[in-house]
Formats: sequence, C-alpha cells, structure tokens
Amino acid sequence: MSMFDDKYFAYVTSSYGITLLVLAGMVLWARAQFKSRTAKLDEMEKLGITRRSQKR
Amino acid sequence: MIALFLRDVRLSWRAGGGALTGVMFFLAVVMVVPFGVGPDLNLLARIGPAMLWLGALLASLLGLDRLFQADREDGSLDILLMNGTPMAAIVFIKCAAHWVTTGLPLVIAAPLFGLFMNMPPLAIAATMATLVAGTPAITFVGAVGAAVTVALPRGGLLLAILVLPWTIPVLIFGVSAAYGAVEDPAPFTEPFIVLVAISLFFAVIGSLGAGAVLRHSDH
Amino acid sequence: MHLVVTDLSAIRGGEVIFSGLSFRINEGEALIITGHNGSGKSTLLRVIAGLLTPATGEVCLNGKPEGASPDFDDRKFYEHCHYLGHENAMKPALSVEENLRFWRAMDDEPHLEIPEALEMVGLPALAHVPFGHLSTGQKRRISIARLLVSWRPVWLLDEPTAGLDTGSERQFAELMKIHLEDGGIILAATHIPLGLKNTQSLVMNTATMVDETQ
Amino acid sequence: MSDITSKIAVRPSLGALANPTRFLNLVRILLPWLWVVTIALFIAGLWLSFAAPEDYQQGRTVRIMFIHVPSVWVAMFAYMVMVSSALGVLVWRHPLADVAARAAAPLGAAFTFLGLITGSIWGKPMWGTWWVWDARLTSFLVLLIIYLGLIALWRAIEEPAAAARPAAVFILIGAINVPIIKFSVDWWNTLHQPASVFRADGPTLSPEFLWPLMVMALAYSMLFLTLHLMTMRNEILRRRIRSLQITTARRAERGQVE
Repeated sequence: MSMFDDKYFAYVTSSYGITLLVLAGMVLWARAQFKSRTAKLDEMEKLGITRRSQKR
Repeated sequence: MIALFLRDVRLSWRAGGGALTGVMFFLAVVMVVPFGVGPDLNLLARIGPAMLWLGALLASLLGLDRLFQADREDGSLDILLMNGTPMAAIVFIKCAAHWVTTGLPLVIAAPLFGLFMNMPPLAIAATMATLVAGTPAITFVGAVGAAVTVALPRGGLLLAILVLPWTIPVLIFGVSAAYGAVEDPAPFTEPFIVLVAISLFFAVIGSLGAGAVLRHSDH
Repeated sequence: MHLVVTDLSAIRGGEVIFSGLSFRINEGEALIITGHNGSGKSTLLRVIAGLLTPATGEVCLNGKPEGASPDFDDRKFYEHCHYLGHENAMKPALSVEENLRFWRAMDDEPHLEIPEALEMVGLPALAHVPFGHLSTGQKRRISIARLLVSWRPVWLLDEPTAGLDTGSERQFAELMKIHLEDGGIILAATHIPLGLKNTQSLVMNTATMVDETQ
Repeated sequence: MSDITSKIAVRPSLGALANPTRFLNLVRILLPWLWVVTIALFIAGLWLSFAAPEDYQQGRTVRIMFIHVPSVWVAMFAYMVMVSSALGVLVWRHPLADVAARAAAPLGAAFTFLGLITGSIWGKPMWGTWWVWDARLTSFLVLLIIYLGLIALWRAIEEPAAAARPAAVFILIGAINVPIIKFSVDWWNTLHQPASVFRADGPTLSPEFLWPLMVMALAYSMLFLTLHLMTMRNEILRRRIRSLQITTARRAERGQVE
C-alpha cells in the first residue's frame, strides 16, 4: 500500500491525531463542565429552596 | 500534612491562584529571546538550553514571594506556627506544593519552548531532565528569601535579589549538564548528579532555614 | 490542669509593653483581659500563643485534663492552645467546609464534625459557600467554628466578638461556657461583658492583677 | 447590606438574547441541530480531503492543509467574536457580552494551539525545522499569548462584573495583532506562503483543493459556534451558582433572628 510506506505518513497521521485529541478534548471538557455545574445548581436549588421554606 | 499540600495545590487553581502565571512568564521570556538575538536558527539552537534555564529560573522566582505572604495576611501563618508539626516540615510541604503548581508546569512546557529555540530532541530531553532536578533547588532556596521578606510590602523584588546568588550554582550545573548531553566531550552525568545534590541540600537547608526565620520573626 | 504564667514581660520595638506579669488559671476558669488599645492585650496573647518570644518569664501548663492523649505533656505549650486573632485564618477562594476540613485535618485531635460546628455558630447553610462571599460577622463566626472542630484545652481569644451582632455575641458566650464546663481554660481580650461566672480579670495598662470579680 | 435579590443584574437592552434564561432555552433547543450539522460537515470535509489528489511537490502532507488552515481561520474568527463582545461590553453594555468573550477565549486558545502544532508538523518536511521565527508564525504565537493572558486575567479577578471592562480593553488592544497576522505574509518576506484564498484577485487554489478546504473551514466554524454556545452556557451557570451562594450567605445573615 503506497499510502503507508510514504515517508510523509507519520506527519499526516500525527497532525490529524493531535487535532482529533484537542477537538475531542474540548467537547468533553465543555460537556463535563456543563454536567457538573447543572448538578451543583440542582443540589443548591434543592438546598436553597428547603432553607427558604424552613422557618428557623 | 497531606491536607496542607492538597489545600495549596487546590488554591493555586482557584480564582487569583496564579497557576498559569509561571508558564506564561516562561513563554514570554523564551519568545523575547529570538527578537533580541535574531532569528538565526543555529545560534538559537546553541543558546537554547541556557535560555530555557534562565526563563525557568526567573519564572520560578516569580511566584515565590506569595508562598508565605498569602498565609500571613489572612492569619493562617500564625495558626500553622502553633501546629505541633515542626515548621521545617510545614515549609517543606508548602515548597513541594509550590513546585508542583509552578516548577512542574515549566518542565512540561520545556519541550514546546525547545522547539521554539530550534533545539534538537536530545538537547530538549537533557534540558527537561536538568530542569526537573534543578527547579526544586530554586523553590527551596527561594523559600528562605520568602520567609525573610514575608513582612515586607514589596517583598517579591527583594526576594529575587536576595536569592539570586544562591541560584547561580543551580544555573551553572543545570546548563552545563544540558550542554553535556549534546556536545560529546562535555559530560552529562557529573554535573547532573551535582545538580541533584544541590537540590537535596537546599531542600534541607531551605526548609530548616525558612522554618526558623518564620518561627522567630517577631512581627 | 492549670495554666501558670510567671514574671512574664515583653519588649517590642525596644519598648517595654508589660513586665513582671504572673497569674494562674485553673481548669474551667477564664481570664478577661481589658485595657485601652495598645496596652499590650494582643501582645500578651501572642506571647502565650508562642508567636512572640517573651523578654523574661515563662508560661507553662501543669497537669493534664482528663481524657487527654498520653503524650500530652511533652508537646510544646502552644500545641494545647487555640488562637483566634484579628484575622480569620480562612482562604476566601475555598468554601467554608473546605477551610474547616483543612484545619480539622491539621490538628491530630478532631472534636466536633463540621456540620455540627456550623450548627453551633448558627450557620449550617453556608457549608458550600466560598468564604469570600460571607459578611464580616459570618466570617468571624466561621473562624470561631474552627475552635470547635479540633480540641485544644486553652483558648486564646483576641477581640473574639469583633464584628458580631448581639445575637451572635450571646451565642459565643454560650460556647465559651460549654468550653469551660468541658474543662477548658479561656484567656480573652475583650471589652464586651461575656457574662461568664468564674472569671478573673486583668487590666493591662497598670499590669496589675485584679482578683476574682463576677 | 444592599439586598442582592436578582440573580444576574439584567438591564433592559437590545435583542431577545439579552435575557440569560431565554438564551439558555435557545441553546438547549439549538444544540442538537448544531451538532448534527457540524458532524455532517466534518464527514463531508474529511471525505473530500482524502479524495483530493496528492500535491506533486508535497505528496501526502498537503492533507495537513485541510486541518491547519481552518484552525488558523477559526482562531482569528474567535478573536473577532471576542472583539465584538468587547465592544458589546464597553459600548452597548450588553449583559451577555462579557460572557461571550470569556467563553470564547479558551476555545480560541485551543484553535490557535492547534494551528501552531499542525503548521509546525506540516512545515517540518518542507523547511527542515519545526519552528522558524518568521513574521506569520511569530504573530500567530503572539495571538496565543494574548489568549492565555486574557484567560489569566479573567481567572485573577474573582468578581465577574469587575473583570468585564479590563478584559474588554485588553481584547481591543490585542486586536491590532490580527491584521498583522493576516498581512504579515505580504509585508515581510516570509517562509510562510502568501495568502492563496482570500486574495484581491480570487483564490489561486485549484477547485479540487479549494472544495475540501472550504467544507472543512465551515465544519470548524460550526464546531466553534456549537462549542461557544456550550461554553457560554457553562459561564452563565457558573455565575448563577456564584450569585446563589451570595444570596444564601445574605439570607443566612438576615435569617439570624434569635
């Protein structure tokens, strides 16, 4: 297969590899941040709400 | 004691922690060199290790004045002084946390900056090894300076001046080891071992010294 | 267990702050230190806390409160003291719970759990709130909670109720009562009457001992 | 004690997007569609770029162009988004402007980093070194430093509202660098080849290279847009959590009636 013994092969795959890593990393980072923040917000909303209604 | 380490590491990532500033300063220093020295690639390759070392040295001195000042301002230092653990151990752990948040990122960024200086892979690997061995020495010796200048308002500048003379041996052995890996006659292992020895030596002297200074400063 | 201070004197900046101070406080007793500003109240507390080296004299703690750890005596004196200074010793970027968990882990004798301590100072809802977002009064009460999360018999309090409203002051006086009942000792530099029963008081400007008053 | 009741100080201002809650709902509806379009574009772009013939000189490495050039364009596009957000902060005081700028910075930095890495890998076989200090590459590296500087600035100031104006000013100052990047190839004799798409007299690329490049550029831009909406949403949530914490503290203060 001429595709693989080509001396440039390493360059192409490494650049595509790094690009895939970084792009996928960004997507996962954005989703993970969203999940953790909504979870924290829900927990605080729940906490916040019960605190308001409970008269100390 | 792990709690203190974890707290300091976590703090450096929170707002105002300054985790990124060391690496950013390092990048700025490395970037400025070609403008000063000119874009000639093989000249840059020759002075590469020295420039990386200078940048790492200045960058790690940068964050050191906040090592104790932050704790002193909010009163934590007093409570740490009253803790049962000897002050030297507390200083050691704070230095370790500072090294992990400032020194280590410099080492991780070194290969990228090595490419900017057009350094061959062997030189980059050698520089990284010397940086891993050498930057702890700078942190520990800087801790003594930080302890001395903890009460002074503009402590950062004074710290750098006070501590720079002691970091010169670290710089010399670090750079000579880095060059040793590339030029054949020059040895790599001998200066590298001396560098590791300096780090271990300063780890003890720095912790004891800074601990004593903090303990007996009647501020 | 009792705290004995003999012939204590402190010099700062070449000036004698106080000298020849001696007193003894037994378990379950408190010493209220009063005097105008700059009369050396804070200096006395910092000397006893081991943060300042005294010119002459010494501070020692004899005997052992019941249930104390075996190696109680050979540890340095200040390891048995909690010190509450003007600053709160908390990191604004960390949450209240993270701060308290840190201080609880630093001491080897944990006492109250964090939620319990927060309940005692009346701020149970603030566990997850970053310390920087709290008001001055709340910050002070959280630094008081720090005294509760780990056990140290001697409390050295420098203007403990600074920034607190009357409700919190009463609450803190209550906490001090409980600490005395648990066999603790309190030295507090404050102007506000704390309504504690068995207290001695020390007026700093003339550095003389005033005997037991209500 | 000023009574901070509203979660985010919302002043009447232009555009339906001004209200964060409505913006969040909009994002929730739009996101699935944006992902579908982005993925489709990526599939088409990759397929086209691998169908393109080899370049007679560069051989296989020309394929790197299809991921290098788009990431450079998007890196600069992201900065343009931040410049307009900075104007939104300083001129129109749009409440979401600072959120948009702050959310775009990490993405812009990532695309700039990608542009540098892929460019360096692409340049190695042709120029023989990973990096050369020529006008185009250096000014692009400056762009990365500006991004990182902005991120450090935003992280340094805890109060989001307080960080908005200084960051906006810094963005505008940094904006000078973008034209320098664009025209650096023309002003200085650089190793980096001159512009071959956006030129006065039309693209010099042959169609079978131009099409994959265009599709990949569109895919990258859609990816940036999608990620930008997500990071903006994250930023709004972060500020909501923060103000909720403040109100809990305030309420505990007021609720202190014995």
